[in-house]
Amino acid sequence: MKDQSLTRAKNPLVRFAISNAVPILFIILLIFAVPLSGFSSDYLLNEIITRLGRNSFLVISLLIPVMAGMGLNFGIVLGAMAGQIGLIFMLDWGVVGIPGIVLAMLVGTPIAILLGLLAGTILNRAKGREMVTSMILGFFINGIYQFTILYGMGSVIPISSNKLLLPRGYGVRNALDLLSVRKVLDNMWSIEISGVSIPLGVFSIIAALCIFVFWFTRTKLGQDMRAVGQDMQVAATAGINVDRTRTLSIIISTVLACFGQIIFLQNIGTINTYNSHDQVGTFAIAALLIGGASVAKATIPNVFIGITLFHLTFIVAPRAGKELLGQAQIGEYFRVFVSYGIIAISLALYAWRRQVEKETERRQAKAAIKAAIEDGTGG
Amino acid sequence: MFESIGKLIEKAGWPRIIIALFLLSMFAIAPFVNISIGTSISDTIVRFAMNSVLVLSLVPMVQSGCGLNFGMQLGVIAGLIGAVTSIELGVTGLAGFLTAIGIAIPFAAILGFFYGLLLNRVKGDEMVVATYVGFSSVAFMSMMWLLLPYKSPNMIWGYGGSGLRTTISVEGYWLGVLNNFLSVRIGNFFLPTGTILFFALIALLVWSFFKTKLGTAMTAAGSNPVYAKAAGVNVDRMRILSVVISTVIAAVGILVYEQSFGFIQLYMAPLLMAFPAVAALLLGGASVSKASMGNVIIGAFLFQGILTMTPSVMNNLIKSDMSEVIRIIVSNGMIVYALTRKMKVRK
Amino acid sequence: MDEKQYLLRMENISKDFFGNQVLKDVTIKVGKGEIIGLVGENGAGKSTLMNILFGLSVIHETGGFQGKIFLEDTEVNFASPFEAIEAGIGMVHQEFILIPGFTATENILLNRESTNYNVFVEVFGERLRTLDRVEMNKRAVTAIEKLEVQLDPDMLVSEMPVGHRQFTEIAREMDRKSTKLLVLDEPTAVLTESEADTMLKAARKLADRGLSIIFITHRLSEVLEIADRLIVLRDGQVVRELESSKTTPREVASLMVGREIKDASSVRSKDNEESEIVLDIKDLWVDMPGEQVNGVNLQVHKGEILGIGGLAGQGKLGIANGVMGLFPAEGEVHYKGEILPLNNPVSVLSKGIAFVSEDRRGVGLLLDEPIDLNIVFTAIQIQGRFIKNFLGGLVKWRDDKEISRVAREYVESLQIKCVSEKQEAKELSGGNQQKVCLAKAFVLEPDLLFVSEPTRGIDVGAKSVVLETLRRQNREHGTTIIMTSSELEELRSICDRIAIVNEGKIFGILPPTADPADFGLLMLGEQEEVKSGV
Amino acid sequence: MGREGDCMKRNVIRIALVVVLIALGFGLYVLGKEHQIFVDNKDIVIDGVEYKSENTIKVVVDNVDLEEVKKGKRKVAYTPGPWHKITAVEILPDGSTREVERKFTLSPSDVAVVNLVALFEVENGWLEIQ
Repeated sequence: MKDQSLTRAKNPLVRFAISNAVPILFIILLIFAVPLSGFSSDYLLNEIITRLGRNSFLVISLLIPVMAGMGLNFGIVLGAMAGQIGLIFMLDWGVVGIPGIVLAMLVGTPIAILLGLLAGTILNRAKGREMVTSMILGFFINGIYQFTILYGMGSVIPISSNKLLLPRGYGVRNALDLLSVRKVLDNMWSIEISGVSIPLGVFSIIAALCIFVFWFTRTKLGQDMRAVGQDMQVAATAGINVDRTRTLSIIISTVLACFGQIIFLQNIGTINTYNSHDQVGTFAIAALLIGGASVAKATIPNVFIGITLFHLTFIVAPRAGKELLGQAQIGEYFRVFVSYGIIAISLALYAWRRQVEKETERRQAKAAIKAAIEDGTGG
Repeated sequence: MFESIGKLIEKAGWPRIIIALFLLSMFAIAPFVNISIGTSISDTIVRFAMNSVLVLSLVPMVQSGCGLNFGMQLGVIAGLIGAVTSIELGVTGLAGFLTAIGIAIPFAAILGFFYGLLLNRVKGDEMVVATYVGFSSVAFMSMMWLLLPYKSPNMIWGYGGSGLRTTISVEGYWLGVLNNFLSVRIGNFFLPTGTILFFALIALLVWSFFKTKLGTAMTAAGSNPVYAKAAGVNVDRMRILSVVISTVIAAVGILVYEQSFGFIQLYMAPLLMAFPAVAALLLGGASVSKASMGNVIIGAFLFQGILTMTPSVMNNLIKSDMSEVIRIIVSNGMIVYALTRKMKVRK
Repeated sequence: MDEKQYLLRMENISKDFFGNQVLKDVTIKVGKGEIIGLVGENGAGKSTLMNILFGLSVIHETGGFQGKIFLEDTEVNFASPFEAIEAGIGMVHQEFILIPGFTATENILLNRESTNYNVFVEVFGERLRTLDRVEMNKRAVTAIEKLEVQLDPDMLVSEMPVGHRQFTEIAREMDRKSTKLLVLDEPTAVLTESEADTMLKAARKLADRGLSIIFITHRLSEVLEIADRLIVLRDGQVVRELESSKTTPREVASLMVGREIKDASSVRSKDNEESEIVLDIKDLWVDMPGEQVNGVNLQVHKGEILGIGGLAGQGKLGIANGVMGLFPAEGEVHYKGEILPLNNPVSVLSKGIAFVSEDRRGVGLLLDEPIDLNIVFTAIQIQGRFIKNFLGGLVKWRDDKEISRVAREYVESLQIKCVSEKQEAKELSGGNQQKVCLAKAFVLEPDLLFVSEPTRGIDVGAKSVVLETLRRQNREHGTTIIMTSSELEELRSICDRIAIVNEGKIFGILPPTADPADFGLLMLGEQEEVKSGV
Repeated sequence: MGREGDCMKRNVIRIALVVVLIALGFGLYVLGKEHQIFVDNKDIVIDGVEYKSENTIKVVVDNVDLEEVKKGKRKVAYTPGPWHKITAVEILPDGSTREVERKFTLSPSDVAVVNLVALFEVENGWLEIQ
């Protein structure tokens, strides 16, 4: 119903083009940029596969709040922070390998649930502007996170490993090495096909998550979330606890983001204690939007298409910038510009479209009444 | 008695009281940890003066109902263009500063106009769209700083010979042109009279604008758009006008900031510029839909006071610099608080 | 009918909102399988009665009610609508309570879906049960079959014609096994004629199956056709119970409206028929949500007070809003012989036409601003008054002194109760806010004044001040007034002529002295029955 | 009637699940805890008998190949979990080799020191836990 005016376009090709304008635009952009960059297709394929494994989980964590009508959850950084806290404890306890990763997730989960509960409660007080609130809330909790890590850890919260602590005796170092768990999930089960290594382990985890999301939409709770997402008032009249449903969607999203960040970091191999989570929300959201999602509708295909296009842009932009303008730095800025710009454009288009739709609806309703009355007087 | 205190608290809001008490306690502790109150106050005033115009720039948009201008970076960018261009032209002193303003204003007005058009299309979602418009414009300008053909050796990278530096000193051009005008210096105490006067002038202009027919219409458009429409006010036009004014003042604001700070910061530096200013305004008692000159002055003072006092006091107390973390918590906490407060007119 | 057979008895129900009596000793009884028509003007108490039945929180928060409710001879007092639904009372609202992106099935079973067990339920609770789509479909089809209508269970509500949405709503009540009583609140208001027919037939069939129905409607012919008995409410009391086979629309209408004018002297004898036509509205269409205007023709004479009456939602409010340019309008309006551009508030206002909106808080006032600014704002914007020049015209500021002075004048003359003219408008009571709105219009010194619902929600004292002020403005300044009101009595006490709007059109114009029944008939759309020539 | 029972049952299940998760956490801690295993090719005295370090020994601890540990040297292996296996191959002066493989278990906080000379010579005493 949200995309009504679009689906009314007569030509199916035009309709397809309009509703997928963003991905198509990026494909065109890449058609020019990829040859310019001069990367080999093997390299690109390898990179894309790595990045799909690395980012999918985080991007999928955005889907459920969209379903519940809370827009794009910039608050997944909360989950990312919870994941990082889990990893810090894992490092401190000296647990390595897959048990380490799972342990980090176990530790991160309750933190993510609490943060999700907080975020959900706050967003329920800011209905209608969830996105801006979740974004600022992310900044705010980032402050609390930094406070905890920088002053609490090693003083109040027991952290014993000197490898983690700053020389002054409390506070966690800036960069932490994740060598002990680096790529353990990726290497758990991976095959190589003509020079392209495919981390089947991670992909099967992602597949399991996709199945979960799919299954979830078919549960009572999933149905309730869809109802709440479309019309809170009607859902409340039917006896659905709207606030609780919304909070649950945020909690699920936060917990998934916590897992997602752990998967992401085990692939990268290091944590920037104070920065790794900063851009998680922005990049995940930009990727999802480039995949053709909107504030009100996001699907699993959007996730994979989006990550592929977004990261392909990310990889080739610096090199293409260098070839084109002689400065790799331009490409760096270009990709930042793309991620912010795409969010700005998508949000603006969405808000605009909603206004236009309201207007069209009004006009159509009026035309219908007019016609009905004229029929009545004529007959 | 208790009732009136309760009322006062309700009116001021808990966060504001906590922060004011926090600041007071900082000033109270300061002498015990060997920090001179005079220096502290002087620092606070200098920072207040340099930030005040930026905070002020938010007011027109709040008043016209466009919400908090998280896209302030647009104005900042216009200001930066003015700044680097005036240095490129080699104009120094007050003339240089005025040149920068003169160049910045038309840019700001044009950017503001289109920004206003956009915001009119996304009513209800202004703030989140504005944030990302601001972010992406900063990233876009980062590319431009590399590409634009500026030549002054004071500004471009030493090697390579093209592209502006990340930080450009304004020393020798217009460092402190306002700060030092009629300034008072008694020992450690420094009063940047010129900057304060300049802020007062702009504040007076904005205040008097809101006393005119047009300004009154703008307030009404923000306060109740339907009422304004019923009284024959073109609400959309008022909103665009307010965005243009906000953007222009922000452009001037960043120049005031730079003449005091001493450097022009390019590339990603302006990215988060809007948030402290917004937080300061909210701290001063403004809401998402209403702001006054009083809010600007109180807010900028409280906010800068905390930023100045916490590092020095905390440093002496626990030998560690917590100012960054406190800044993050206070500014974003303030914004979250304001966003979750119930709005009266909104449906 | 035997006492035992009543399904629902509401006995001696009384209710007041803060001393304002809205229901007085109302008793209604609904038999099994019986259709009861509940008719009455807006404000007669129908909705309050239903709110009491459903146990809405509004009722509990305002001190409950007196009287007793028996459902199948057990006394009940529902704490919330959910309890009422549980007990077997279903409600179908006038505006649809449906989720547009859901199918008919999903809406019919909203929050009552059939589910299957899975192991996650043990950990995360009942809400993780999976939906049983097959079973859901079966249930939806069964519910639809009970109505005997054509409705595709897999169609999205957003793609349905309006009638089907209504059926979906009713089917939802039918899916509940326990539903014994169905309340239909103006179910045909948004339907086309053929849809309404199907709807009525469906209702009849449900009644034949033993379901009791309370049918609230303004369409008199419908209710006479379908209901077994009619209950007419007026001013919170049951005026009469009628067998629908033994009555006429005229009788019902006169019972509904049925008041003789108490103060005959207030009816004015002034004859404006010959005076010039100041406003000529031709084929006006206004898109005002809920108050659609569909082609109104109306002529207003200079110096008269013209009343516009009609039931809520029929479009009477749309006329003023459309002419003033507040809602998109089409048509031709001449003012003093000149064409009045539509959709352009400035030009209308600057021609000397003023408007007091029915939506005081939403449209009429700047709640966060002081009284004085509220009063003069339009005058500043439109007429450039209250502006003072400084520095030889370089700076033009509001003349705050003059503004205060004028505001004080109005505060005094309209008896606005406030601390000072600087008090914020939101702090005033409804009546005083209304007076501020009037002052805002008067300060423009209008030749033509639209006033909508000037006395809605204000106390008796303020009411008479407001009406007296309007009368004085008309008499002393010769202002032509077009007053829209839901209160017929009020219109009859002040107006020279009264136009009645129904379904977005003027159904007739009557003198205030006309037979009350005629007003009632016009309001209900029974034009043919009216005797005193229209 | 079943509702309360269900509720009860569910709470039990939930509490059990939390307990299981905590246990799992502990299990993972034991399983994944990384140990430092020092490997010494040094002289050692056990029960009054002195064993001399004479040859280079190749050592593999679990999957970590420490390669050659020269006479009088110490190397360290990092390897997770409670169960460990050490394989040592001593290269005798004549070029021939002798091999020994032994298993040992560690608790989470243990740091182990294995004396390679003793590993070849005695049943107990080659492993020291700190």
